[in-house]
Amino acid sequence: MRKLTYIDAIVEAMHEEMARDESVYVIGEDVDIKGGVWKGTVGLLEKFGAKRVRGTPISEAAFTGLATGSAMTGLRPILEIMYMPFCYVAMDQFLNQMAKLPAMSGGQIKLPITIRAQAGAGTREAAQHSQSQEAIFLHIPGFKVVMPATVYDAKGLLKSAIRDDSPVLFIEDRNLYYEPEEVPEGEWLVPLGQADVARTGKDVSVVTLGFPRRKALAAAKQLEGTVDVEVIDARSLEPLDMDTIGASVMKTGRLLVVHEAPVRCGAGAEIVRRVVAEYFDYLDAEPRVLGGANLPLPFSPVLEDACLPQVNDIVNAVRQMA
Amino acid sequence: MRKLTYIDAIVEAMHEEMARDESVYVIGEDVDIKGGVWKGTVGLLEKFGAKRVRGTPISEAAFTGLATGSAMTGLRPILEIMYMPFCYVAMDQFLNQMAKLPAMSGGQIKLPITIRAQAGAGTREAAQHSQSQEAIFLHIPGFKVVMPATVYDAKGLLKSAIRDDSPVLFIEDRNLYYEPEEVPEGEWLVPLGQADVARTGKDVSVVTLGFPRRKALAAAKQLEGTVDVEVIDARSLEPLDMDTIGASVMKTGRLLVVHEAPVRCGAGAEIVRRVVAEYFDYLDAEPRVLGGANLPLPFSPVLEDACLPQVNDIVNAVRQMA
Amino acid sequence: MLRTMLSIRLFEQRVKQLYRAGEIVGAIHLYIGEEAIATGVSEALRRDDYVFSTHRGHGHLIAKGGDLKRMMAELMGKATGCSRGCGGSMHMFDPSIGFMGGNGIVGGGIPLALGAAFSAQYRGADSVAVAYFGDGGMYQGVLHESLNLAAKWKLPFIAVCENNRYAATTPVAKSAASHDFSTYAAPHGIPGVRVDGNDCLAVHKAAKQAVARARAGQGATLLDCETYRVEPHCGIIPDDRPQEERDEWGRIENDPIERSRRRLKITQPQFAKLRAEIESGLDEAVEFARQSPMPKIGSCDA
Amino acid sequence: MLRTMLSIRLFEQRVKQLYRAGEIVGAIHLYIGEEAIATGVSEALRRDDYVFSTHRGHGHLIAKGGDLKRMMAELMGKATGCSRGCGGSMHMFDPSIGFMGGNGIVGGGIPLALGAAFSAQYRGADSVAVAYFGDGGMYQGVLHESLNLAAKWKLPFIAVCENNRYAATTPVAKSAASHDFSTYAAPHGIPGVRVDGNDCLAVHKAAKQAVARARAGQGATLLDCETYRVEPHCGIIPDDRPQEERDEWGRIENDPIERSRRRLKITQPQFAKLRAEIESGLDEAVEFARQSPMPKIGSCDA
Ligand SMILES: Cc1ncc(C[n+]2csc(CCOP(=O)(O)OP(=O)(O)O)c2C)c(N)n1
Ligand SMILES: Cc1ncc(C[n+]2csc(CCOP(=O)(O)OP(=O)(O)O)c2C)c(N)n1
Ligand SMILES: [Mg+2]
Ligand SMILES: [Mg+2]
Repeated sequence: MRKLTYIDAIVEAMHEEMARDESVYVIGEDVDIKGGVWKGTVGLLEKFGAKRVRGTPISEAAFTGLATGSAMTGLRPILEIMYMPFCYVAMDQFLNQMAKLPAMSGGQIKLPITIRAQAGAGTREAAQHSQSQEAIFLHIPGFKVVMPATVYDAKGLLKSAIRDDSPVLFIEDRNLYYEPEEVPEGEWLVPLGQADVARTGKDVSVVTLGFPRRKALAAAKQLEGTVDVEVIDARSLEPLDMDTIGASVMKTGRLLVVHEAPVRCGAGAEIVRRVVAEYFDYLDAEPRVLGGANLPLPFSPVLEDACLPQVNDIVNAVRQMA
Repeated sequence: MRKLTYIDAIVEAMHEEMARDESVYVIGEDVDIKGGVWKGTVGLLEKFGAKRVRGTPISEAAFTGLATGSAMTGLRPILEIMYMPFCYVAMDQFLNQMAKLPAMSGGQIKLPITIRAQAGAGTREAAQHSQSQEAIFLHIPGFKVVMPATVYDAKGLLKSAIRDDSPVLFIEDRNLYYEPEEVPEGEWLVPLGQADVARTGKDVSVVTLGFPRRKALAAAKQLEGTVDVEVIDARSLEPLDMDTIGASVMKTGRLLVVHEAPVRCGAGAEIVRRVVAEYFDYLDAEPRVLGGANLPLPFSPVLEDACLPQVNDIVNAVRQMA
Repeated sequence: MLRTMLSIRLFEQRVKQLYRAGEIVGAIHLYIGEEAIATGVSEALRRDDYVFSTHRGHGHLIAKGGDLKRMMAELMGKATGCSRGCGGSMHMFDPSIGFMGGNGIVGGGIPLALGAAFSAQYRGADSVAVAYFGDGGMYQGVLHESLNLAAKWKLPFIAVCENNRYAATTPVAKSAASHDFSTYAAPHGIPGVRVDGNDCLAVHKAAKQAVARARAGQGATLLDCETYRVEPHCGIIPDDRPQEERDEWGRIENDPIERSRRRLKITQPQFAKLRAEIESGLDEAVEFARQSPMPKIGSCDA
Repeated sequence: MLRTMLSIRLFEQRVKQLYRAGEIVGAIHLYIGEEAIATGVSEALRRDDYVFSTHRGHGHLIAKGGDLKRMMAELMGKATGCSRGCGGSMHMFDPSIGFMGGNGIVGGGIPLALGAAFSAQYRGADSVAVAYFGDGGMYQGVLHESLNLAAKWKLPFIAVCENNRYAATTPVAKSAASHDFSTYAAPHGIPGVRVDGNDCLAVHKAAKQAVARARAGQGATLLDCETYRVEPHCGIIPDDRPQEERDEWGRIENDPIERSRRRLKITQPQFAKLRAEIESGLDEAVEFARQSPMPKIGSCDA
């Protein structure tokens, strides 16, 4: 075992995949200048040259379309969006083009694109720099979506995403970037579509998306002795590992989903819908979603913290249902 | 009573509101040329002049932003988006700007904007011209959202939308445009946030969004004698009239939501989430959502029809749950 | 080029009939009157060059070598269609000949073409990529972003504006501050060329230069091709353009096909023979489309 | 104008200290070295003119007459902040003086300003609207769409590019095919003016002309103001710009404040006095911010 940070795991995954396949290249703002704003492309320019590490002007619509067009003609872009809300500037290219071209062409077009989008909240950067968008990319058909919450998953899922032949949205959380965790040496893959049971328990199933995995584990620890919490990190939202979630609910009869996006029409509502549709008879209490507040994230630290699900909120929600 | 079409009801609402308030104006592509592509602005130019009826170039991002900026400074735009998927071209202006400015300004900015978006499917216009997006505008905080399915509601909700001081997304269905229905003379308002019980019944609650109201009523008719279906047209999705939906579920114990958008993370999932959270003990069967297929809408008529919930699908779904 | 132009014209007239008869449904945008543009451009292209088309794309595909049978089948929503019935008029695809699809979003295909140009450069191929768009596309910001990137990265990219004076019902003069779109190239330091878009030779000449530049690694070009949309915008939209304007453009001497015929000194009997050949190909195409099966449910789940 | 520029400079230096000390958090983009632009522009504006700002907006607000106390309180996330703590550095608002907000999206504020210009024209007021943006904003298509609309509709709109040579860590020379952004105006038929953005008089002169044109109903202007970002892009990003370049721009003769001081023949003692006055205002502002309460939960639920 060795220690690696989440962002370095991402860099490592790209190094390996770019070495493995000449058609993989990286494109985004500042990616070719000292490893970019987040240090997410460190060393790539030096190793693979300016041809394969393309810093762009602030033209998200154009370079997202460019990435798509290059994928239509044989390349495998890794497209970096510096902050996830900047996707909106390129939304036609994401939702009308990238999402639809494979289907509209009757399957003649394949789009092996990985979108690395930096997300996360709680960093006091206010509403236009912090917004979870996984639900949008889940609702509009055409994307696979993953949200790694550990260093191990960051590397393993990114490699799977790059090798996948359809657009995969890889959502990173900047709050996880720089803290090292233990990981193995060498290469590994984490397949798309597998949840991770982060903690087993028998009383309540808590399903998390991204960063809240940590908070749920902390809550589970606090609740030890009173409620035995199972924490399932969904990791992959599309495809979604309903088998693992269902098995847990069959055991506990209680479901809480935690994510940072607003609850309304979020991924939590979708998981509740599916659990209710497929496991209704196993439920002993109403499934619940704990999510972000239903408003644009405010700047002031006290306000921002109040808008995001915290460890205490999870503890309370679990207590109420157990 | 008199007969009026949905599109003429929309025109009438705008006539009345523009006459009532000088700050209301209309902006969009072709709106000043013979009443526009859909005949949704007929007569406005003649009555109110070119100042208040502004045909634009195909620059959705710029004129959506323009509408927002004008609302920040005292006007009340009615912004027409010719086909709803064109919203994506202007998505930064919708989701980062319009949605967030009021909150980011600490409430100093009010945005009395009505967005008229023409939606609907089944018209063989393929994926880039047919996509329901209500769930996106529900998920990202900052909008009220209505989806009228009758001529009466089209006029009444549009007038309420125009008078509202926050951005209201008014989703029209082109399949409803040109068929006359009976309506009263003169003015009326339909308040935002009230569902319409389109048909009372005691066995199953069917909640519809937009066009499927008709299909649900047809299905209910077919089921007469076997299952007594209550059809609730949600009309307003935000605010959502949970009282009416809840009262119905308390009576029937069974819920089916029908919409044309894909099911995953759609408005149906949200309604299920809320019903489960608030009325779990009243449920006698698992609530279900019947929605569009989970793919970009194909062109071929046989394929497109198979992707949308049809009367038969509703009949079957209700039978299964009753 | 005359044959290509005439094929497009007759294909479109057939489509119009079939649309009126209800055999073709959906939104159909005809290319009648604009045939010289796609024809002149494609004459300068190779099979391994890329074309990204628009909502008005039948002509672009025919000029690139599209199969009339599979096109007609697509319009009828059949399994044998060039997009297997999944795309329809606005979304025909034939990647095997570099035709990378129509686009229902005004301007939407422009950055995709940029990507194909990027890809060619990346792979060291000397293919070029063409993005067609209407005058309406000039108002979409992504065009300007794309011109900047194409210029800066010296991509083999050719932006072809089909300036037919109208975007749906809105005339250029009402929307554009500038009346000469070729001037949009100047700030990016790439050539902008205004061309008589009803003269296939003029278009071809300009396209040939642009393609040569692009293949030689000298970068992008913007062509502004002046033409006129003879038909209404789309099936559903009534046409209210000034009669004088339509008469002027409707003059037989302005017709791209007739201009070509006269220049080539093709006699009317020769022309009639050519026409008959094409019509019989179209008969086959329509028959093929009619006989083809509907796609199976689930066949578009890419 | 010297006082305004110095207020901005000293405000920003104070912010930098407080940010280092952890009293201010979040993303902070300092305006140091660019003071002449907002100052020169605002000197040409009235209270009822509109300003739409960027992520680097403190200077724009101060120049428009912003209240230092409420600004400092906003940066500390307090209830008394000019956005009640809901916006922070990138989203300060003061509609009462026509300051319509910063914007975290590069280019995002441009069409909003267009809307304010539209609104003024609609209401028959002779107010004008200014959109600030960086060189990075030149790469966003919405700018070009906005210039076309502003030109076509003759809106009282002034587009001010603060061309500080860098977009985050990317130099202009790497992104822009063109090096003179004022040329972007030409295709739209509006004036494009390149200005020495470190000379408040030059900026003011150009802005005055643009404002006069706009008020007279003659439409829009694009100003390309050349300047330099003295500080790193943002707190979190290390600075790797070439030392020679920084030395050149760092020369005291290039400093907008020093240039103004010399021109006005303000002596060092006079200058020190001015400085002290401003500093004492800033002391008050910081104190006010520190003493202010945190906002109540729910207070941003607009
Ligand atoms: C982004 C977007 N906005 C609006 C439309 C609706 N629309 C389809 S074609 C068209 C006119 C296009 O005009 P132009 O680009 O000149 O092409 P032409 O039809 O003249 O060939 C419009 C407004 C669209 N498809 N996409
Ligand atoms: C659409 C969008 N893309 C990227 C960013 C991230 N970002 C913030 S500021 C900035 C650089 C902006 O450069 P410029 O416009 O020149 O303004 P400056 O910072 O130099 O004042 C970038 C890339 C953003 N905020 N919005
Ligand atoms: Mg046109
Ligand atoms: Mg800059």
